Amino acid sequence: MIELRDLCVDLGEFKLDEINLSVKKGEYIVIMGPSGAGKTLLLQTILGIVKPRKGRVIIDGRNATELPPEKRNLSYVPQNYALFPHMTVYDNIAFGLRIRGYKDLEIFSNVREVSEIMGIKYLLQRKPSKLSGGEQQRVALARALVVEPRALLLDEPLSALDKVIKSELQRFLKKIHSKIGFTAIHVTHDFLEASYLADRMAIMYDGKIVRAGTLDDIITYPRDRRVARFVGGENIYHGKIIGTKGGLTRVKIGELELFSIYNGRDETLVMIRPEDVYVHGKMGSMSAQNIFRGIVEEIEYRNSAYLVTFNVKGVLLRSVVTKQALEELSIAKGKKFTLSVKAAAVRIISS
Amino acid sequence: MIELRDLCVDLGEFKLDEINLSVKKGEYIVIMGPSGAGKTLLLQTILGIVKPRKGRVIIDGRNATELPPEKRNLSYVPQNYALFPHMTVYDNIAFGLRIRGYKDLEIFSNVREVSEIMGIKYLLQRKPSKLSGGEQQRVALARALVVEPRALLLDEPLSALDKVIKSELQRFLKKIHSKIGFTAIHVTHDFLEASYLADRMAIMYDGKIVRAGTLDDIITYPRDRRVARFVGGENIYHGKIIGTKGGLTRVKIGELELFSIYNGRDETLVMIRPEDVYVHGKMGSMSAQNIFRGIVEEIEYRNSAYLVTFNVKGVLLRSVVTKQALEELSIAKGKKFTLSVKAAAVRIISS
Amino acid sequence: MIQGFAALALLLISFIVVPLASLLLGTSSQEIVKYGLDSEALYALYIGISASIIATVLLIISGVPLAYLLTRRDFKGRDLIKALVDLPFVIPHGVAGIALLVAFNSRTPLGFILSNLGMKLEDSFWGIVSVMAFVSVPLMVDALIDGFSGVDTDLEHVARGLGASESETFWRITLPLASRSLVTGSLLSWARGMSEVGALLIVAYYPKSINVLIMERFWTYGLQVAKATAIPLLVISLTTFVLIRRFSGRR
Amino acid sequence: MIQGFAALALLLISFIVVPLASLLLGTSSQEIVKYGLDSEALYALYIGISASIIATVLLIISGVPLAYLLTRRDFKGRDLIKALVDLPFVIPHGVAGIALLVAFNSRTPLGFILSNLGMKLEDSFWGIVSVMAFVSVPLMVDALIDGFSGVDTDLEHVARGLGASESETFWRITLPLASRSLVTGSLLSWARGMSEVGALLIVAYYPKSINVLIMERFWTYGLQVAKATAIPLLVISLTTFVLIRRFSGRR
Repeated sequence: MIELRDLCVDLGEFKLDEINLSVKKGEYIVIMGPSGAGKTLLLQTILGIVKPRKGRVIIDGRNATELPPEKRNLSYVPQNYALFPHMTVYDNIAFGLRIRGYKDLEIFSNVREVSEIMGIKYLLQRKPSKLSGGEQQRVALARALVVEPRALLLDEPLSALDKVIKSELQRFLKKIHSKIGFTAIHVTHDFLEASYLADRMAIMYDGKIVRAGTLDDIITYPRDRRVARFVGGENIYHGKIIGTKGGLTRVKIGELELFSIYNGRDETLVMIRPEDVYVHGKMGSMSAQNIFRGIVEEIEYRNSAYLVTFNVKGVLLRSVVTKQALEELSIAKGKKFTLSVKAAAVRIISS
Repeated sequence: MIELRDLCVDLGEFKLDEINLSVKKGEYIVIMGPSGAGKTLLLQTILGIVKPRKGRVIIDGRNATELPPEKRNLSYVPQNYALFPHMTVYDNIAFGLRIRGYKDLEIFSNVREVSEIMGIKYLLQRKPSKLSGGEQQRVALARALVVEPRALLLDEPLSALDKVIKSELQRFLKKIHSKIGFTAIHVTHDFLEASYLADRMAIMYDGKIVRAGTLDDIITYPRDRRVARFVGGENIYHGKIIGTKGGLTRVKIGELELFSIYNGRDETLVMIRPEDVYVHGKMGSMSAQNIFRGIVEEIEYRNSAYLVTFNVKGVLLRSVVTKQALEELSIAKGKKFTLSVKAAAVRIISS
Repeated sequence: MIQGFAALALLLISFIVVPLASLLLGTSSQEIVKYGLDSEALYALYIGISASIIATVLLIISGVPLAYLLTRRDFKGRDLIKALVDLPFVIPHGVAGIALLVAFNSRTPLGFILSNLGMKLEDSFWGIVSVMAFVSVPLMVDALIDGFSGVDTDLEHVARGLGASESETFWRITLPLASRSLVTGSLLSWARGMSEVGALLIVAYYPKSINVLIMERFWTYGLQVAKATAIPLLVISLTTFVLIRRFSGRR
Repeated sequence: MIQGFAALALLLISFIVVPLASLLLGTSSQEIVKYGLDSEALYALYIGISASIIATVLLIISGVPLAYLLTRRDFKGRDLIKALVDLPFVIPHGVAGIALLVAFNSRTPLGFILSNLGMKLEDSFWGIVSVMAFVSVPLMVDALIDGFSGVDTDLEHVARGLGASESETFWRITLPLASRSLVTGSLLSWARGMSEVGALLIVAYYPKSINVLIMERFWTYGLQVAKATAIPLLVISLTTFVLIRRFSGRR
């Protein structure tokens, strides 16, 4: 278990500001944020390369803030994998064991075992420069895991890879994690990567963790406009709270009036995720509190689905629609449809 | 109109191999491919920086193969925008006009006009280093468009940008294109970007254009496994043609037998796009030729939609499903559903 | 480990600082005025400075084209030429002087033509210029190669697309953006010229440039006079050094 | 434009190639054997080579720690020390000799201690070593700074995470990966030592090293004898040059 308490760091243009985070044993935590948010700095502080100005790093209940990196037993996997270029794959993986003074025979059997799990036995005698990106990642993971670290610190391990290879490695990483169950702190700027891998995620801006929680927590209630945008919110509006009715808040966006289960002050931001805008062919049984008609303004293909923009009383509302629905409902530009949004899907973001 | 005929280039590790492409006036063409495919080299050959070993570049009907870049009237917009750092924004935009010997007054009014269209009038006296990524892109476009070029050559103009800014600029680019109607050859490795912007697209691998056509052409019939993967095909299988029936081809994937409208040889690849796998709650009127039952194995959140993996007789079939459908059909792990795939959606890729 | 490292590092730094500090601080201002700024020394300074400036100007005129071609054109033998440019780095200074003398003395055909044009090599101002230019070639050209390489070729490609010819692009984009390197290269080349003495002692003892004068006074009058004579030159060198670091953006 | 550029560039290249070619090709092998390889010249070569080797070894011992600290530690005055390291570049050679002599001659306290330890500066082997080390400091340290900067610190961070202390990391990761730069730096520093003559003429005329011998023979017997004496040294320098380019991966 790794705990960060009130961690503050200043390092040139980068900083960490009162970071609090705890990572349970076996948990896979992903820290997201735009470049410059301080994600790498956070990993380096946990690793012990950078000393905090204030606050503590606690590893397995012990204050490790003053320990040098070599006493922390955390394995670092940087973006470029940083395989030692002057050593074979075998010597790379064996490095941590040699430093620990293991005997040659123990080293041999440990390296063998981990290479089998990683599927890289055939690479052991090669030099890192001869490996593909995917092979390098596996070797880096093997080298990091063979010493049985308290946690793996992964710095953007999947960026700078081709899209196709990237999704393969992502699956591999998830598979290995569920097989071995290591603790991981993984840093990325890619929300999709995070949503695939993370047990829990945290979002950083300007050296602060502005939101932490599960994927569901964050996409359903981002709490902050930047977070909403970061996790892919498309429909974000300025709205005005105009009262309550039947326990629900009434909020007005332009001419459109909506009900929300959330509370807020006067002027506010309102977010409706595109997946929460439902499109109906005919009036059926609809449980949603917000039902209105919209005209199709635009249809864009996006990632095996379609993003349809509806004009509802002048407000542009985007909805995700499958090809199946597009066909079954004959959605086309200029046509009118009934839309519904649950009161629980109208998020009020007061920041 | 720009035509490339049998263009061959060798430049160190990069090459172009018999490139044929024609771009109509006002058309927005996007050339895609993984890094190293030769996309930038292609642009540089069109621009005239690189001389082809063989083949011709024809601009507006005239053979331009031997012309130096300055006689081709093509504006280049490289990845980093390449604003002249020692000049103000005004002087950057004016550069092409000054070279052409325009008078100061003409330059002034031209720069004014284009800056108004681009919404960058307030930036004219600044130096490029003081601009944000988005502002830089607008200035680069203004500088490129003010000389009324025969075409714009854009090299990955949106990569290296934050996701949020990227989608804003994408929309801006599309808006400007529909407003001014310039001809564009745009190079990218991002399929989503291409599918948003392109009138027509071409996919390059190893210096060759392996597929060209509209978005629809390519995603519905990629013709080649690499293309299929590149444009996001998820369900790609080894299949076996076992005969024909009622004018349709019968193809077997493992234990699953499907009908396809395409022909093919013995052993083949079969692709079914995730958006073409329809999920049904109850038996209704289904026009699809392939109807079978599948058990939900996995549900992944992806980009405001869900990717649901069904197990159909041992074959894993992914389908894109909206949150609405997930709720309405109560899709959950382990449950069984009726799936349908049209014969036209079962693509046979013989490569 | 770090303590041991720091001790060794300190030793090395002292080895540079102590001699220079001793020289600068161990000489009285009367001595400096008497031996460092007398008319012979001032004339020798003038000779050294002006020869080094002319050498630098000649290197700019020929080095800019060379560096441009080396960074912007791919031709056979480019690597060899890049190597040749760096050769003067390793030529022992006395040997460089002898080589220049062998090739260009006024009894060789080329030297004969040059001396008839008033550019005799042996014991002449042009000899000093030649020596200084020879030893400075790599500094000038390497700085310019760095400068031109640092100019993103995409900037040039954009300019070409906008209608600028190669030469318009060079004068409006490439050279202005490499101007810092041009300044750095010039200062380095000037300073290298001012530092040379071995080759001068062979090619052009006369007219006496400041470096030669310092040697002569050391042999004739000893350390005390020589060190006073050296101070103004050292101050000039140190000033140039500060300028170089400013223009190269610390290096 | 390009034709004019090519002409000027060619002129500059000839200015380097012609003198060296004239020297190498214009000397008969009999002359070389007679003056370049006689016992006095061979002994002077031996003195020059061995002094330069020792200077280089001393620079490795002190330069590696200095360069490591400069690239891996952030401390006050780091930029100043980086600047000091480069100082010998601009110090005129004669002035460098005078400065060393002023600071370490056997009448100074430090020089007294050193001369009692058998390391007298004036006209001694250790004087030659000191001069060569002084002028070579920037070459060695800058090459090592380049080398250590080129080692991705992520490699070191990974090693630390895997349990290696800073000193284990240095010996197993950093130094091995900078070994090419160490070799390049050593060759450069050795070659620079071998090229020096101005400072030697001041600090240590005796024991006569090869550079001093070339000067002396030029003054005593003239160009013909001096150029023959210079050939072996020139060949050694050119060989070193080829090695430097090989190890530094060209340049």
